[in-house]
This record gives sequence, structure tokens and C-alpha cells, in this order.
Amino acid sequence: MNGKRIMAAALAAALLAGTTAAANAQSDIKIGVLLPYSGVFGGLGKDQDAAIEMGFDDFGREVADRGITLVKADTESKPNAGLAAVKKLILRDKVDLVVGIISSGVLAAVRDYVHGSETPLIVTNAGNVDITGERCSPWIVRTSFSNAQIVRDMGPWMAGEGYGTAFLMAFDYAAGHQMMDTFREGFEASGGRIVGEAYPPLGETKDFGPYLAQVKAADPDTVFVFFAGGPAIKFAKEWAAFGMKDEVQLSGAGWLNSALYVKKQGADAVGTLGALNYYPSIDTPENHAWQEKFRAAHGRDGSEFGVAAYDSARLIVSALEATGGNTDDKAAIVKAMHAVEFTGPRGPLRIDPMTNNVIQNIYVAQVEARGDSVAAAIRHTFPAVQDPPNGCTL
Amino acid sequence: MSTTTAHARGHGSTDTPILHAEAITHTFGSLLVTDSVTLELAPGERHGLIGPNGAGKTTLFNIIAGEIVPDSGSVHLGGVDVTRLKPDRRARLGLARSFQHNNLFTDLTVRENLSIAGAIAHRVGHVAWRAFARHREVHASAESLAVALGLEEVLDTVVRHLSYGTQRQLEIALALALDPMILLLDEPTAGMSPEETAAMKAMIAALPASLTLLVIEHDMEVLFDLADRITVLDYGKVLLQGTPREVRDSDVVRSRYLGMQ
Amino acid sequence: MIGRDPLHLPVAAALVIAAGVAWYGGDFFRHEVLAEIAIYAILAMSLDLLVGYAGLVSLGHAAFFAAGAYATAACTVFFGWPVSAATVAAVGCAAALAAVAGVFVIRVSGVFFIMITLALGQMVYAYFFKASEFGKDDGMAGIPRPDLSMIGLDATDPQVFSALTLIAAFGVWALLRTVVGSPFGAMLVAIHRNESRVRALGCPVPRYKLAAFVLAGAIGGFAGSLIAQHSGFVSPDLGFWTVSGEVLIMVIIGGMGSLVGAALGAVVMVLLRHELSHRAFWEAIGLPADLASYWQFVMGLIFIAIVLLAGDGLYGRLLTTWRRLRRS
Amino acid sequence: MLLDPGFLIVQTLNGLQLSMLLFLLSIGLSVVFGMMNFINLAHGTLYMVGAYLALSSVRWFDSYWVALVLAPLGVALIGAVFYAVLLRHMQRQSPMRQVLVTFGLIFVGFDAVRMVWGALPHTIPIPAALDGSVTVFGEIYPTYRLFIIALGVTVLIALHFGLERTRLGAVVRAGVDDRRMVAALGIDVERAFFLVFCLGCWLAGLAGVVSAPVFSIFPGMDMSILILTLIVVVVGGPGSLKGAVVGSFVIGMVDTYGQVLAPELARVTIYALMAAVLLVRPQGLFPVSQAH
Repeated sequence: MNGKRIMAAALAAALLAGTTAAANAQSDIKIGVLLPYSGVFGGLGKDQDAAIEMGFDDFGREVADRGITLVKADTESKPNAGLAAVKKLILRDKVDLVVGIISSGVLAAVRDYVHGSETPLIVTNAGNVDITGERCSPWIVRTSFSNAQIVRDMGPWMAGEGYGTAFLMAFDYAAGHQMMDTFREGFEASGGRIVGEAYPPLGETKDFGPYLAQVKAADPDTVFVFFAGGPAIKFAKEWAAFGMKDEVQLSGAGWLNSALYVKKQGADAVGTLGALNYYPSIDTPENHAWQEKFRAAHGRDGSEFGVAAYDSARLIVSALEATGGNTDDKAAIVKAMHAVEFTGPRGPLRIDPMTNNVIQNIYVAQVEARGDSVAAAIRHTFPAVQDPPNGCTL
Repeated sequence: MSTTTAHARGHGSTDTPILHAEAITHTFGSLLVTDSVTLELAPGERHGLIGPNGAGKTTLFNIIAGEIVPDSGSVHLGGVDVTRLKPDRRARLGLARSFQHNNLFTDLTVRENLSIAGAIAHRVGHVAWRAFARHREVHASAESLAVALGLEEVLDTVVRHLSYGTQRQLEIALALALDPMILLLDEPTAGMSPEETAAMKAMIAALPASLTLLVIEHDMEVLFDLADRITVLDYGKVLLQGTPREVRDSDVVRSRYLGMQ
Repeated sequence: MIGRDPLHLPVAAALVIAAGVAWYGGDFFRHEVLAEIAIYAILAMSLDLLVGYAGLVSLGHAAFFAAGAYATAACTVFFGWPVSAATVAAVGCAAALAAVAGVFVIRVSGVFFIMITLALGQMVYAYFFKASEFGKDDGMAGIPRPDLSMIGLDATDPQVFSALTLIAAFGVWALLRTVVGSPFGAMLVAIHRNESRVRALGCPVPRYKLAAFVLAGAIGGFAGSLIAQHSGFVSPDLGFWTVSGEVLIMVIIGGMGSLVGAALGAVVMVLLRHELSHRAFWEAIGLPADLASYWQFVMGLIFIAIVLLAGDGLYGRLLTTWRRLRRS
Repeated sequence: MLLDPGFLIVQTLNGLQLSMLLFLLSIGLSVVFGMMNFINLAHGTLYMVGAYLALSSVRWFDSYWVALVLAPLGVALIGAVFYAVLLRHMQRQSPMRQVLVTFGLIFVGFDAVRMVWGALPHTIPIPAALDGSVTVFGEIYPTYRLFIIALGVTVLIALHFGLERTRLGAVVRAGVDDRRMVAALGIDVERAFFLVFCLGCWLAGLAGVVSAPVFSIFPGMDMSILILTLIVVVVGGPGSLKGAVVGSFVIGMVDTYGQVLAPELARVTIYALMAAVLLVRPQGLFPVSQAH
């Protein structure tokens, strides 16, 4: 039986690899890249992976004569696998810093371990409010956003634009509720009224039809949603198919009209309003240059996921340069990050020393037809949006 | 119906039937399979049940054993109403049965088969902290039963390697392992060669006289020799109840049943 | 007594020695992996009691894993109980859940049992996913490890904690070995082989199935308590049906109906997961490192190969080979 | 809400549409179980592959209708290869092993799809002829969804007549009732199995194609639908044709209405329903008698 021998060989190799992997050159700075390469967020993981590589290509793979080695680990988009992966990076690969994390579940899972191990972690996507709030850590820095940061100013803005009533809809999970609660607060404070809300189960909703019937019955001025990825595409298409497009303004956290999906929504997305920290149509030289480079390499628009990962690479390299390539004093690296300030594709940004969350512009964009394609055009900018400490005492 | 505690081991007084099935009626869909059948077995009685295929013998058997709850009628065991009790409860009250088709633990050995039955009989099946091997009383009684029934040669043979006749013997041995008051035998000689049939007959005849037997059998000769009384079923109805001689001499039975042999 | 299993002691001894060697020379990461293996081995062995012995193929075993984990989290974080008491409470909670659910689920059998246990698992998952007191889908953090300072040990040290979990796994193996070797274990096997006969012999089958379900659930809860202490964190995905599926795979590839087989399955699965998703592993064997992101593909193929080539699992294969060698 | 007739109409149509999709998926799974006594856990994977093949067909031929023809055939072909390479040789082994092999295929299929088509979600456009909406009893409803309902009904009727009128249908009906009898009649059971298996795969592929324009196409779309399909099969009674129809309808409706009427329980409604059905009828709503 040949199969058996192959299996035995594979097992033996597996055990061997475990013992040899850690023996690597001492002088390199090791950076762990913690992304979902498989599982539901596998696509986003690949997107950020490409942008991180691009970032280190652009800003340097060497600091003070020390090379930078990226060590990648797969979170599988699952909290427990993510925790195992970060332990692997820190214990087995002995990385100096960790960068990555797409899903808030994984971030919540690794938070205590990372905090305890005193390894700097640069979060490139996951937006749990409490990670830069109540459960903030001097070791965890976020370059992407907090869920609240994205939508906080959107409520008052929508109310100011004349939308009196809103229907809220997001998947029934922590991030969904954080977004909706933040929007509601701002919207109601500015005189808006919530006329209904629906929270479909995450991962088990095959069809938004039932909820659209509910929205129709409530007849709001706008429906404010938080959906990303496949569901965002699906929602926009069903929204149009049910004839809601001409009756109710569709708005939401900007993953609804993110660069990653908007072209797949096509004409169905036209008119949709979103708020996000990055849109490809931002009209700055930094963004044009970056988009050009990203398109050349990947044949599609760079997205907010890519930008956050790219800026993270820049932040890391800048901070390491500030410490002269010294990675022994981890606290000094984080401290150096607080001093870094630059204008990236998404505009000016810096790290808030009070919370370790990024301070950045938030853009409101509306999708419009451009030839036979569509794109989100910037309608408004909230400059330098900063989260309140939310119980964080750094 | 007397309510004496006749079900206690040691068999009750002779006037209380140890098994009493009263006016059992059961239908499958629109098919009436058992029509107001009444059976009374005295302690130690050997009772035969005959009838053509589809006469409702096995259904009646399953009703007595508890596999089927009848539409109406009642089953009493040693004076206790067991009509709604599950088969395992009836077994614990002293009612054991064999199956028409061998129903054994085919990939275990004879010893293991008998030990499983023994564990239940000795009420140690729930013991989870002491090794089974150390329950010597269970294994000893399994062995002595095997010896009594001529199975000692094959104690460590896996059941599916046994001959059909031996499996049939084990089928009854499993029931006997419970040390029952009443034993229901469903066609004990079905599919057996003449030699095997003779051996089986001898084995049944040698069972303790105190054991009450209810036997379904196709082989008339087996029943006429074994049974004290016989019930003839026909289309779910009792056609006749009597001694083997009465049954043998009955015109109705001759024309309806024996003639068909 | 029931079923001849001549290799379980040598294989168990081999596993204990392998674990000991791996532990003794291990670094931090090795100890983390060892603890993970030990915990999943406990979970797999408890499931094997149901699947391999009692013939109850459950696709909801993660419910008890999650219940044990969350009970530990609640007792330590909310009530400030010592970890030891929380562990006992976790086992109790999981057993109680198994007892209540068991009354219902054991009424069906075969593929229906698979589906109703799946439903049970998903309902528990849904509960923890929505329970705001337990942090909803983000879960709960800050679960401590047992305080061993009075014997001069620090359980937050992976070396100490992994030793603890390995001892626990060994203890569970010994306990379950006792159970399957007892008359009760024999009855479970008998019920699995021929339920109607056991019933006709006078055995109250549902009670035995329920007892097995509760025992397996309690031990599953114990594994859950350990994983909570191991990670310091609990989240609803501990109870998701794919976890039940993975543990079932461990039992199957290791070999159903032999506790060491289940443990072996846990060893193989956890190691394969770690290595196949590790880019350095693929580089080390001269294949493109990108295969690491398609580890599920490779894992699936390996699983199919094991099912095809060793239908009774690795341990079953070992037994057959050993028997053949002995005969020739 | 329940008193709003518009809501009721739209919701009922939504429920019907989900029911039809579930019917396309569950009928193949159920009949294969009835005849061959094994559950193909990779059925959801076939559905996903159907959607992806539709994506590729649309890219190459720029036509939904070509995809509607090609993709299910492609899935049936994959099913045929799978049957010939693996299942046929496992006929005499325990059904459990076959189930396990299909379980392994879920993982293989998931990553294979990622390798070929990438991990980002995709969609295909609704064909021009079915794009837009129509007014049903005064309510705007997407034309394409009505098409799904119509397609499901068509398949249902076709299957009904196929079963009643054709020789293969007779073998299938007999095979579900009593496999040994069919074999005893000297009918080439093997061939019937093969054809039924391929037909089941074809239907799964068809379900994948028709759902592609409504739902997005992504790796993992197989899992949620697989569980739902299994629930339909179990609730209806595995092997029962009537069960698959009624099960699809019940689950489709309960899921659709449940999500809105009891949103707090949305995640568990279906599971609770299945558990309840099994407690009352341990063999499903329409149990297939296990003939001896």
C-alpha cells in the first residue's frame, strides 16, 4: 500500500519540520503577519497580504542593516485558530512584532495573549470598539478604524441632509450592533427617528427578501446598514430587485460601496451612500500614485483593506527607523509609532496615544455611474476623526 | 383476576394463571391481525401456539413480549398488569423470549453473548467502576448454562462462525440466562435439519418443569409431544384451545390447518 | 471483556512516552501544542464512548465543550471562584445539559440521531452567540489558570500547564478505560450491536444510553474547561458544529471503539493542522509555501485516504496488521 | 405586520422561492439516500461548484442561458466521475465510509474552489429577459425570483411524471421501498444508482446556477445550504419523495417567516423545528418503511 507510506512520510516530515523551523538568522527583524489565508475572510486576507508586501517593498525591507522577514500565519477566520496562530508566531517563530487581523472575533481572542506577551500588534482591520477602549493595551495599535469611528458622524450628517426616519439593519453580531448603536445615537441626537431595525443571523442568512418586506412595511426615509463582502453585494442587488431603490435611500457603513464589491453590484449600487475611511476616488497625489501601482500589480482597484495594510507597513518601518532598528525595547517601538505622522493614500493619519487607535479622515461617498462602470464619489469629508477614550486609560 | 403477588419468584398458586392475555385485539392499518384472543397459562404449563402464516401468532407474541401495545385487551404477568410496560420491564418480571430469526450478538463469542445476558440477569449491568471480568458470578453462571445446553465446546467461538442449529440453541440459551418464569419460544426449530430438530426438542423437553413455556411452532410433531395444551389461531381468532389430542382430533383443525401441511 | 483489544496498553504506553519525550525537550510552542493535543484527546475520547462504544454518532459534542468552557469563564470571571471549583462546576453544567438534552435526543437513532445532536449543538452555539452576558460573538476573556503556588508551580507557564493537561488526559483515559471494561461498558457495546435483543433481555436501554450521553457530556465539559484555561478566552465558535465534526474526524481517523485510537486521532489531527498550515513545513519538504493556505485541501485528501486505506482508522489498521503478523 | 396583505404576499413568495431551491437540492439527496443508503455530504459542494461553473460560463459565453445548460451538466459530470472513481468501488463497504469520503470532499471542494476562482465573492447578472420586477397582487416582486419558483414547479412536475411513467422511475420507486426486491427482479440496480446519482448532482448544479444571480457566489456558500438541505431531508423522512417536497415547503416557509416574526430566535427556529419533528416522529414526517 503506497498511500500508507506516503502518509507515514508526511507525518514524519511534519514532526521534523516542527523542530527545525525556529532556527533562523538572528539579525533579521521578524514580523508576524496574522491574516486569514483560509476560511470565510480568506479573500480579504490575501488582499491585505498583497498590500503589506507592497508596503515593505516601498518603504524598505531593511532597517539599520537588519533585514525584515515576514512570517505568515493563518487565522482561518476563527478565534481559536487565530489564537493558536498568534502563539505560533510569538513562541515558535519568535517574531518581534505582529501585524494583521481581519475579524473582530480573532482580535478579541488574541488580545489577552498579546497583551501578556508584550509583543506589539498592529491591527490592520478588526474594528472592535473595546480593543481601543475598555480593553485597550499599550501593545495593541490599530491603523484601520474602530467600528464607532466609521459611523459616528454619519448620523448627524444624514439627519442634516434631511433624512428624518431610518431603518437599521446589520448582522446579529457584536460589530453589527456596535455600528448600529453608534449611528442611532448620533442620528437621534440630531432629531432623527429610528422606525425599525432588523438583525439577521450572521452566516445563516441566505436571503434578505424577508427583511426587505419588513423595511417596506416600515417605510423609512433611509435604511442604514452594515454589510460587507458577499452579503453587501447580495443586499444591494436584492434591494434593487425588490424595487426599493427608487423609494428609500440606501446608506450604511461604507463596506456597502467598498472598492472591493461596488463593481460587482453594478448599476444596482448607484445612489448608495456610505461612510468609510478610504475610497479609491480620493483625489490626492498620494492616492493616485498608490492606486496606479496597485492596479498595475493586481488589475483591480485597491481597497480600504489594502490601504490599511499598506499604511501599517509604513508605520512599522518608520517606527523601526526611529528606534534605529532596535527591537529589544518593545515599548520604545510603540512609543515611536505615536510620533509617526504621514499622509497615506487615505489622507493624513497618526496614532492616538490615548487609545492607540488611528486618527484619520472619514469620507462620505455616493455611488455614481461612470461610463459602463460605477464608482463611489466623495461627497463629504469628516477630517481627523478621533475616538473618545471609551474607558481606555493609556 | 386475583391480585396476589404471584409474580414473586417461586411461582404462584395453581389457580392463578402466570400469564393471562385477555381479549387481545390489534390491527395494522385496516388489517385485523389479532381478534379478541384470550390465553391463560398455568405455572409450569407448556403451551403451544399454531396456525397458518398470517394467523397472528407472531403479533400475539410481540404483544405478550411488549414489542407491540395492543389496540385493546390486557396482558397480566403473575397477576401484574403489564399491558403498557416496555419489553425490558417484562423481561425483568420474568418473561424471556427467543426470536423467530436469530437475534444474537453475531460478532461476539458465545461466552460474551451469555455474559451480557448474565450481567442483566444478575443486575450488574449498571456497574461502571468494576471490571466486568471480576464479576465472576456472571461468568460462572454463563459457563454452567453453556454446559447445561451443550454449548461448552463453542464458548469462545464467534457467533457468526457457528452452525445455524447451534445459533438457534444459543438463541434459547440467551433467554434462559435470565432465569425466567415464562419463556416464549418463537419457532425454535425453524429452518433446522431433522437431527437438529430432534436435539432442540430434547433440549426443550429437558427444561425445568417449573418453567412455563409458550411455543410457536410449525412442526406439529414437535408440539404434540411437548405441549400440555395448544391454541390454534386462524385469521387472528382463536379457533380452538385444548390438549394435543383434542387438537389432533378436531375436524376443523384438520381441514383448516393440518390438511394444508 | 467485550471485544478483544490486545494493543491498547502498548499503544497507550507509546503515547505516554511520546508525550513525555516531547514535553521534556520541548520549548514554549511545543508545550502549547501538547496542551492542545491533550485537551482534544480528552474531547475525542469522550466522544468515542458515544460513537465507538454506544454507537451513538453525535454531531453535537461541541455543545458540551462550549458549555464547559463558558461555565468555567462565568465561575472564574463573574463569581471569582478558584479554577478548581470552576472546573468542577463546568463538569456539572455540561453533565446537566447532557442529562436534559439526552432525555430527548436518545429517543431517535441512526442518521436522525446525528441530525438531532447537530440541532442541539447549533442551539447551544446560537445561545452563546447571542448571550450579551457572555460577550456575544466576541466571547469572554480573562479566564485564569489554576493557582498552583502552594506546591511551588506556576500554571501560566506552558510547561506546567501542558503537563497538567497531559496528566488530565491520562486520567480521563484511565477512567474511560475502567468504564468500557465494566459491565456497563459491555452493555453499551451490546446495545450498539443489537439493541432489540438487549431490550428483550430486560435491559432498560434508554437509561443506559442516557448514562453514556451524560458521562460523555461531562467529560466533554471537562475538556471545555481546560480549553478555557488554556486560551484564557472563550468564544461561541467552540460550540459550532464544525468543531463537533472535527472531533468526530479525530475519532474516526484514529479508530472508533478504542480510546487510544481516539487519542491517536487527536494527536494526528492537531499536528497535521499545525504543520499543514505552517509555511515553513511546505518549504521544508520542498513544496510551494502557498500550499499552507490550502491546508484544508490537503487535510481533506489525507482524511479520504485514511478512510479508504484504513477504514477502521489508524488504530484499527494497526490491529489488523498486528493480527496478520501474529498469524503468519 | 401580519395583517398587511402586501407583506404576506411578498413573504409567501420569498418562502416559496426558498422552498423551491431547497427542493432542487433535497430531492436528489433524499432519493440517493433511499436507494443507496448513504448521504452525500458533498451535495452542498456540488451546489457551490454549480454556481462557480455558471460564473465561468457567463464570463466565456456572456449568456446566462448557456450557463443554465452547461453548469448543471458540468456538475453532473463531476458527480459521474466521483461515482466512477470512488463510490462504485465502495458499494460493498459500509455506507458510513461513503459518507465519510464525501465529508472529506467538502474540505477538498472548498479549497479547490478558492484555488480556481479565488476567495473574493462574485455574482453573475440576472439575464435581461428576467431582470426587473413585476407587480403581483399590487406588490413589486423581482421577476427572477418568480422564475425560480416556476422552475422549481416545473422540475417537480417533470420528476413526478418521470417517476410515474418511466422505467427508471419505476426502478427508483421500487428501490426506495425495497432494494433487495429490485435486485431480485434482475434489474440493473447499479446503472439505476448511477443515473439517479448523476441526476441528483445535476439538480444540485441547477440549484447553484439559479441561485447565483440572487445570492453572491463565495467559497463557503456550500455549508449553510448543506445543513438546511439535510434538515429538509430529515424532517421529510429520508428516501421519501413526498417528504422532500413537504419538507422543503415547511422549512422554506418557517425559515422565511421565522426570521421576521421571531428575529430573536432566527438562528434556532429551523433546528428547533427539526428537533420537534423528530421527537414526535422519530423517522421524519413521511417515514420510508424499512422493508425486511
